[in-house]
Amino acid sequence: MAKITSLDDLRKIKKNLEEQISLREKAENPESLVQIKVGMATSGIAAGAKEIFTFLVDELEKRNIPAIVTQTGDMGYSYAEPTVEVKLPGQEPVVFGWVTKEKADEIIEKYIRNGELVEGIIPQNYKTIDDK
Amino acid sequence: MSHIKIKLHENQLQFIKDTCKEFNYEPGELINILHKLQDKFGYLPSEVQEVVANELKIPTAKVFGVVTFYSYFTMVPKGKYPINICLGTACYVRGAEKILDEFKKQLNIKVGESTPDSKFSLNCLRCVGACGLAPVVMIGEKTYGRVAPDDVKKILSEYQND
Amino acid sequence: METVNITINNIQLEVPKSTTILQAARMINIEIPTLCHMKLEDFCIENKPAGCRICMVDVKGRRNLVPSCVTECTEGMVIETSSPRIINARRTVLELILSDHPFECLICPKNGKCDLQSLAQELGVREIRYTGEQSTYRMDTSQAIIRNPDKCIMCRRCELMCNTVQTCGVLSAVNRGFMSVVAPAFEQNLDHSPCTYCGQCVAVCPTAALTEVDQTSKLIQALADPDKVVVVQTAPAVRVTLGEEFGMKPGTIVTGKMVTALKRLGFDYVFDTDFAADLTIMEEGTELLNRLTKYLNGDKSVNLPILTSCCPAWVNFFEKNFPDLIDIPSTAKSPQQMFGAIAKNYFAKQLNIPREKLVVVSVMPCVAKKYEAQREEFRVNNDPDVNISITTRELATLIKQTVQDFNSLPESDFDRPLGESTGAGAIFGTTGGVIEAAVRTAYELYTKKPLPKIEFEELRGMDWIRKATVDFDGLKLNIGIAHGLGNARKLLEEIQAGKSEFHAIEIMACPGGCIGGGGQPQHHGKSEIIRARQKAIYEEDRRLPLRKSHENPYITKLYEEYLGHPMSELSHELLHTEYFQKQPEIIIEND
Amino acid sequence: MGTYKYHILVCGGTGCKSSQSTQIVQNLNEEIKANNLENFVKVVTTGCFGFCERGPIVKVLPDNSFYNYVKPEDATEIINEHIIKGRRVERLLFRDPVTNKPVTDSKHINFYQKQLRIVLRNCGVIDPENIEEYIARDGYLALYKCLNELTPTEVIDIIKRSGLRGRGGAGFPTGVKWEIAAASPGPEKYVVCNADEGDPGAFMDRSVLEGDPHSVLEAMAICGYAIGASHGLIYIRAEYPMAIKRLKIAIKQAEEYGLLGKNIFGTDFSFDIELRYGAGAFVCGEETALIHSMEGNRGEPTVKPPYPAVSGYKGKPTNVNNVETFANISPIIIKGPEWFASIGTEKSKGTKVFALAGKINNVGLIEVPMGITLREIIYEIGGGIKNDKKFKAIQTGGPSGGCLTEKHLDTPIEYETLVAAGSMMGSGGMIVMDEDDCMVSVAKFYLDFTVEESCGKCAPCRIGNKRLSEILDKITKGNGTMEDIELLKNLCMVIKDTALCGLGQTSPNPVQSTLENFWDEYVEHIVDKKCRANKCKDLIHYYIDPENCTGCMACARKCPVNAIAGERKQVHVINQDLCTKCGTCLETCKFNAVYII
Repeated sequence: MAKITSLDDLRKIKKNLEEQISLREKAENPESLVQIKVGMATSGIAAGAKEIFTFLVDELEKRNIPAIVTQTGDMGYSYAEPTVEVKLPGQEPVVFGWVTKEKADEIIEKYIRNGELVEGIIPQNYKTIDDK
Repeated sequence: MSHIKIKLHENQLQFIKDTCKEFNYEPGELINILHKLQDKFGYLPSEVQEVVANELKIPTAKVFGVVTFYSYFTMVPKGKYPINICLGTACYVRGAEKILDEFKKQLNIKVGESTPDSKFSLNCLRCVGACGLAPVVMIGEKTYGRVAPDDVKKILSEYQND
Repeated sequence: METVNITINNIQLEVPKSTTILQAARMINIEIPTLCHMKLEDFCIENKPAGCRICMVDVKGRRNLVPSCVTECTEGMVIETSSPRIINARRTVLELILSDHPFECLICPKNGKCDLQSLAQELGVREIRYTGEQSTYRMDTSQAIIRNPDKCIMCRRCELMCNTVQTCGVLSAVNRGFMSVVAPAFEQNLDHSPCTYCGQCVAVCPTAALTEVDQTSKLIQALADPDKVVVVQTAPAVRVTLGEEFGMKPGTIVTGKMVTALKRLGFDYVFDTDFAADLTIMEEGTELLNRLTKYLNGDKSVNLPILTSCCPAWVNFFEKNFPDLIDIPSTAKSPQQMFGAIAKNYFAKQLNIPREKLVVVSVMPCVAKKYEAQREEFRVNNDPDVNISITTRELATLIKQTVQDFNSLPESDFDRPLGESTGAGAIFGTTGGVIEAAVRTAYELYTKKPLPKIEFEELRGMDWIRKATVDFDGLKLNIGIAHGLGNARKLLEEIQAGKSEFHAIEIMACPGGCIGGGGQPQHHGKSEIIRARQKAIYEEDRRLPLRKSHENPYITKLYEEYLGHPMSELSHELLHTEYFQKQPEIIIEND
Repeated sequence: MGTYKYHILVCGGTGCKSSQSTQIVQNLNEEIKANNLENFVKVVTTGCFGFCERGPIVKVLPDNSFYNYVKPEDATEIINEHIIKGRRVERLLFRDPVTNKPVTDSKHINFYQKQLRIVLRNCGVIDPENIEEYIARDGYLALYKCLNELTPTEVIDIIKRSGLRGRGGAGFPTGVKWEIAAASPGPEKYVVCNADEGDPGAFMDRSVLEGDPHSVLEAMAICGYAIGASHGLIYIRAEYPMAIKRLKIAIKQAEEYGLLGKNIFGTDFSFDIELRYGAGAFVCGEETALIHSMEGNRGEPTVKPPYPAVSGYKGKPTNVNNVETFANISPIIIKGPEWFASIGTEKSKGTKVFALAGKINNVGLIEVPMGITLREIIYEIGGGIKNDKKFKAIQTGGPSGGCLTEKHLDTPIEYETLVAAGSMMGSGGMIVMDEDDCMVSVAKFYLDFTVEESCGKCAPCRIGNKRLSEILDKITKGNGTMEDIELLKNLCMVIKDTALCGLGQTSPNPVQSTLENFWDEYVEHIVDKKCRANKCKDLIHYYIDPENCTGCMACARKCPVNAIAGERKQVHVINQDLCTKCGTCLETCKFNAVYII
C-alpha cells in the first residue's frame, strides 16, 4: 500500500468506496431519499419484476438519482403485476401497476425527477407490510 | 547462603526473561509485562514476580505492590473453567447477586476460590459491557446471558464430563 | 526572588513563590496539624503523599478543603486554617484513622511517643463515633525490626526512606483500598527480604507499625542473674542523643551521666565502644595502607578503593545488592563486634571466667546491630560475641525504670581497660568520622610524621556525597564519603563501572551517620536535631586529651600483651571477618 | 470490485459477539456462497448498533431491515427469503414494545428516533477493521485540513469555539485543556487517550473503540499537532480484548497508509500511537492515577497541581482526554465549531453518549443532544420501564453519581443541571430502577464498589467509605438508628471535603442523593424495620397464606433448607428460624400462596 500523502489520495479511496458507503449512508437517512419497492413475490418475478428491479437500479445509478431500490413481497395486486411503489421524500407512497421498462423509464423521468404524475397509478388504499 | 530461593522450570524462566527483553527491560512496561506473563501462566506466582523484578532491576516489593493493586492480576491459579460473574450495575439490578449465591452454593466455594479438583474457580468482575444480556456470567471465554438462578445447575453440567 | 501575597486567617503576608500553605502558616506561627507529612530539610527528604488529610485548610474559591502540605500559595490566595468546617473535617478524618487502629495505647511500645496519639490529644478527640471492621495483618518479628501492620496508617514515610533514600526497595504499599498497607514483597517477613535493618523506617514511623525488637526484658534477666558477669559497651553516637529522651536539648553530651546510670542499672563493667573504634582504626588503617602500598607497587591482585565496614546495615546492603563487590570492603569487623571478640576472649581470660559466663551488652544507635550480633560468624560454640544489643531508646526506657532523675545524676568514668578511648573513636558517630579517624592514624603511620592539623574540615559536613583529597606528604589520597544507602549505591555503581576515582570510601547507612541511626530518639522530621548531634560529636572529640587511635595507651597495651600487631594472625582470627553473597537465587527445576 | 446490491451488517460489538454474532457472519457467508451471491451481497461486521437489549442484531441494506435476537441458524432464512425472494423475515423484525407490531426500518424504531449520532456516526455503519471505509466517510480529512490549512493555534481555537467539554466526567473545556498543554514548554509531550472505562454498567468508550477506532486515532493526531506532541498513548482496559484487537489493526493500517508515523501527509508532523493496558482499577480513570499506571506503578492519584498538562507522563506535558471527547474532534474540524455549538444547550454543547441499562425495555447505547430530558430518554428512547413496573429512580454518572427521581425527569441534561440535582454526568452510565429496587441497598451497592476500588492512599476514602458502607449495611439489616443517619450525613460531607481525588470526592454521592430523595425509605428501614422493595432479607419474612395453599408440596420440595413443613393437601408453614429468605418458595408457588411481610 502506497502511503497517503495528499488530499487526492484520500479522495481516491473515498471514491472507490463511495458506492458501498453511500448505500449505507442512504439507509441511515431514508427520509431524504426516493424509496422504491418492487413487488417481487413469485408472481411478480414471473411477470418480469426482476428485470424491472435491475433496470431501476441500473438506470437510477446512471442518471445519478439518489434512491433506494428494494424488493418487497407480494403487494396484493397480482392483477397489476409487476408493481412498483415509489415514495418521494415527504410524500405518501404511490403504487404503479403493469410496469414495463418503458413505463419504468417514464416513472423515473417524470414522476421521480419532476413530480409529474404518470398513468398507471393504482389508487387503491393498500396495505404496506408495515401495517400488517 | 541466599535468603530467597526461586524455583522455576527452565522454559518458564526463559519465557519470563524473553518477555522482559521484548519490552526492553523498561520498568515503565511492568504492567504490560505482567499481562503477558499472566496470559501465559494463568496467574502470577511469587517466583514469576521475583524474576521480573530481577530482570527489570526493580524491587520485588514494587512488583508485588503493583500486582496486588490491580484486580486483574491474581496470584492464585484459576480453575480449568474460571467462572466470572458480572456485578456491574446493570447486572446487579437484574439479580446478579442471586446468581452469584447460586454458584457459591452449587460449587461450595467462596469468591476467589477454586474447587478442590481445580475445575472451577469463582470470581466477580465489573461490567463486561454486555448489559443488554444482564445478568451475565462468563465461563472461560463463553458468555451466558440473561441467566436465572435455576440455570446455574444446567450451565455447570455442561462442564461435568470434562 | 519572586513573591506572592496571601492572606491567612485575615493576616496578610508576602511569601516566596512556591511556598506551601503549611510553610507560610508556620512563618507567622500559625500551627496546622500534620500527620503523614515529614520534611528533613538538611537532607532534602520530604514525604508529602497528602494522604492523611489532616492538614486540610480552606482556600477561598475552592470547592473542597485542600492539603496545606502540598498546596503552593498563589497570588491573592485567601486561606482559613481553623474554621469549624475545618476542625470538624480534621476530627472526623482522625476518628476514621483511629477507628482502623488497635486500641492498645497503654501497652504500645510507642505509648507517649506516638504521633497519632499526640494528634488525638491535640485535636481533643474524646470519642470515636465511626467504628467498624479493622484491617488486620500478620505480625512480623525479624531479628531486628518488628512490623505490626495493624498499626500502619499509610503515611508512607517508611516507604520513602526505604526506596528513595536507602534504595533498598523492601517496603512498598501493597493491596488496595481498606486492606492497603506498607509491607515487603508477598507480605513476607523482613528476614526473607533484602532488608538491611538500617532502621530508617523505624526512625520515621509515626506509630508503632515499625519498632525495634525490644530486648530490655532479656537484659534485665541477665543483669539479675548472679552467675553472669555483665559488661556493656556504648557506641559513640549514644552519648550525644540519650539526653533528648530526658528532655535535654539536642546535642547535649551526657557521657558521664550515662555511665553512672549504667552502673546503677547493675552492669558489672561499663566499657566503651569508642575503645573498639580505636582498635578498628588500627586494623582498618593498616589494611588500607597495605592495600595501598601493594597497589602503588603495581600488584594487580589488589582492589581499590577500600570501603569501610563498621556499619552493619551497609554490610547487609552490599551483600544483598552488590555480590560482585564483596571483596572490596575492609575485612575489619565493626567496633561492636571487635569489642565483643576482645571481651569474650581477652577480657574473659583476664577475669578468668569462661566466655559463656560473660554477657556482652551493647548500647547502639542502631537496629541493624541487633542483627549483626546474631550473625553466625560472630559466634563461638553458639555463644555470640555480643549477647544483647539495645538501642538508645531502649536504654532510655531502662534508665527511666531505675533512675529517678537522669538530669541530676553525677558523672562517672568508664571502666578500664576497655573504656579508654580517643577523639578518633568518638567521631565514629557521624558521617565522615570513621574516615577522618582512619586518616589521622594512617597519615602518621605512613608518613612517620605528626599530623600538621588534627581536624579535617574537608571530610566533614552533611552533604550526601563528599569528596576530598588528603595529601599524605606527597601521596594524594582521594577519599569519598557517602551516607544514606542510596548514595552508597551511586559510589558502588561507579566502582562497578570502573570509574571510581577513590582510594578509600566511608559509608554509613543512615542519614548523618549513627547520629541519625534507626535506634536513636526520634527526630520527628527535624533535621536540625541531627545537625546538633553532629556538633556534639566533634565537641566530644575536642574535649578528649587523646585524639588519634594509635595513641590510645590501652590499645597499645592490647597489641603488646595479646594481639601482637595489627593484621596479625590473631587479629585476623578475632577482628576480621568475611562477607557472603546474599542475592535471591534462581533454581531451575526440571521434571 | 463488484457492486453489491445488498449489504448485511452484523453487529460485532461485545454484547452481540458474546451471543454468537461471529457464527451468524460465518453462516451468512456460507449461505451466500451456496447461492452464488458473492458479488451481490456483502456481509460486514460493524461496531455496536447500540441496541444491545435486542442483540444479536443484523441489518439488511439498502432497505434498512432491522432484525433482532438473530440466531446463527437464521442465516439461511435471511438469505433465502430476504435476499433471494425479497421478503423480509418477519419473525426476526423488531417489534414495537407498545404496539407489538413489527417495524421494518430501523429509522422508525423509537430507540433511534431521538438520537443524534456524532460520536457514534460510524458505529454500525462501517467495518471498523477497514480503514478505507473510514476514509470513505471523510476519515482523516480533518487531520489533512489541520496539517495543511490550519495552525495549531487555529485548531485549538476551533475546539474552544465549539464549546466541547471533556466527556470523561467533570466537563472541563477541551480547547482550554489543549491550550494549557500547548503552552507548556518542552519538545517532548504526550497525548493520552483515557479508555479505562470502569463504571459498572457503562460501555460507550468501548463501543466507539470497537466500532470506529480510527476516529480516536485521527483525533489524537490532531491533538498532537495542536499541542506539539508526537507521541500518543491509549490507556485501555485489558478486559476489552476486542477493542484492543481493533485498535491494533487500526493503528497498523493507519501506519501502512502513512496516516500515523513520520511526516504525515508529507508535512513535517510525525505522530505515533502505542497501547498501554489497564489492569482493573477504577481509580485509573483519574488522570494522575492513569499516568502513574502507564508508568508501570500503582495507580494512585496525586494532588493537582501540577496538572498533567504541565507535568504528566514521564514528567512531560501530557494532554489526557477520554475516548468520547476525541471522537467529537474530526466532525468539529470538518463541519466547523458553529455547527457543533448549535447542538445542545448554552453551557453543554453537542451530544452525549449514554449507556442505558437496568429496568428498562430498550437497554443499549444511545447518543442524544445535550439538553434532552431524562423523561425522553427513559420513555421514548428507552421504551419505558420493563414489565410495566413503576419508575423509581435513575442513577447517572456511575458510582460517583447520584440517584435522580420522578421530579428530575424533566430537567434538561447538562453538566451543571445534573450536579445541581445531586448527581453528575460522569462518563455516561444510566441505570434505571423500579419499585423493586431498595434505595438503601442501591446506595450500599455503589459504596461497596467504591470500597473495592478505593486505592487506599488517603484516609477519608480508604476508611471513610468503608464506614459508610458498614453503616448502610447496619441499616439494611434493621439495626440502624436515627443517629446513624446523622453520622452518614457528616461522613459524606467530610469525605467530599477531604478526599484526595475525584473518586473519593464523589463517592458519597449515591448516599447523599438517596438520603435526599428517598429519606422515607431510610426511615422505614430504621424505625419500621421495613424494606418496601422487599430486598433487605433481614427485614422481610415469607409466609404461606392458608387460604390459598393447596398443599401441593412444591415449595417444600424446592426449599433448599427444608424450612417448609406440611403434609400433602394440608396447609404448609414456613419455619422462620430456618428460612434463609432465598425466595424459592415464592417463585415456585403456583397458587399465590406465598407472600412477604
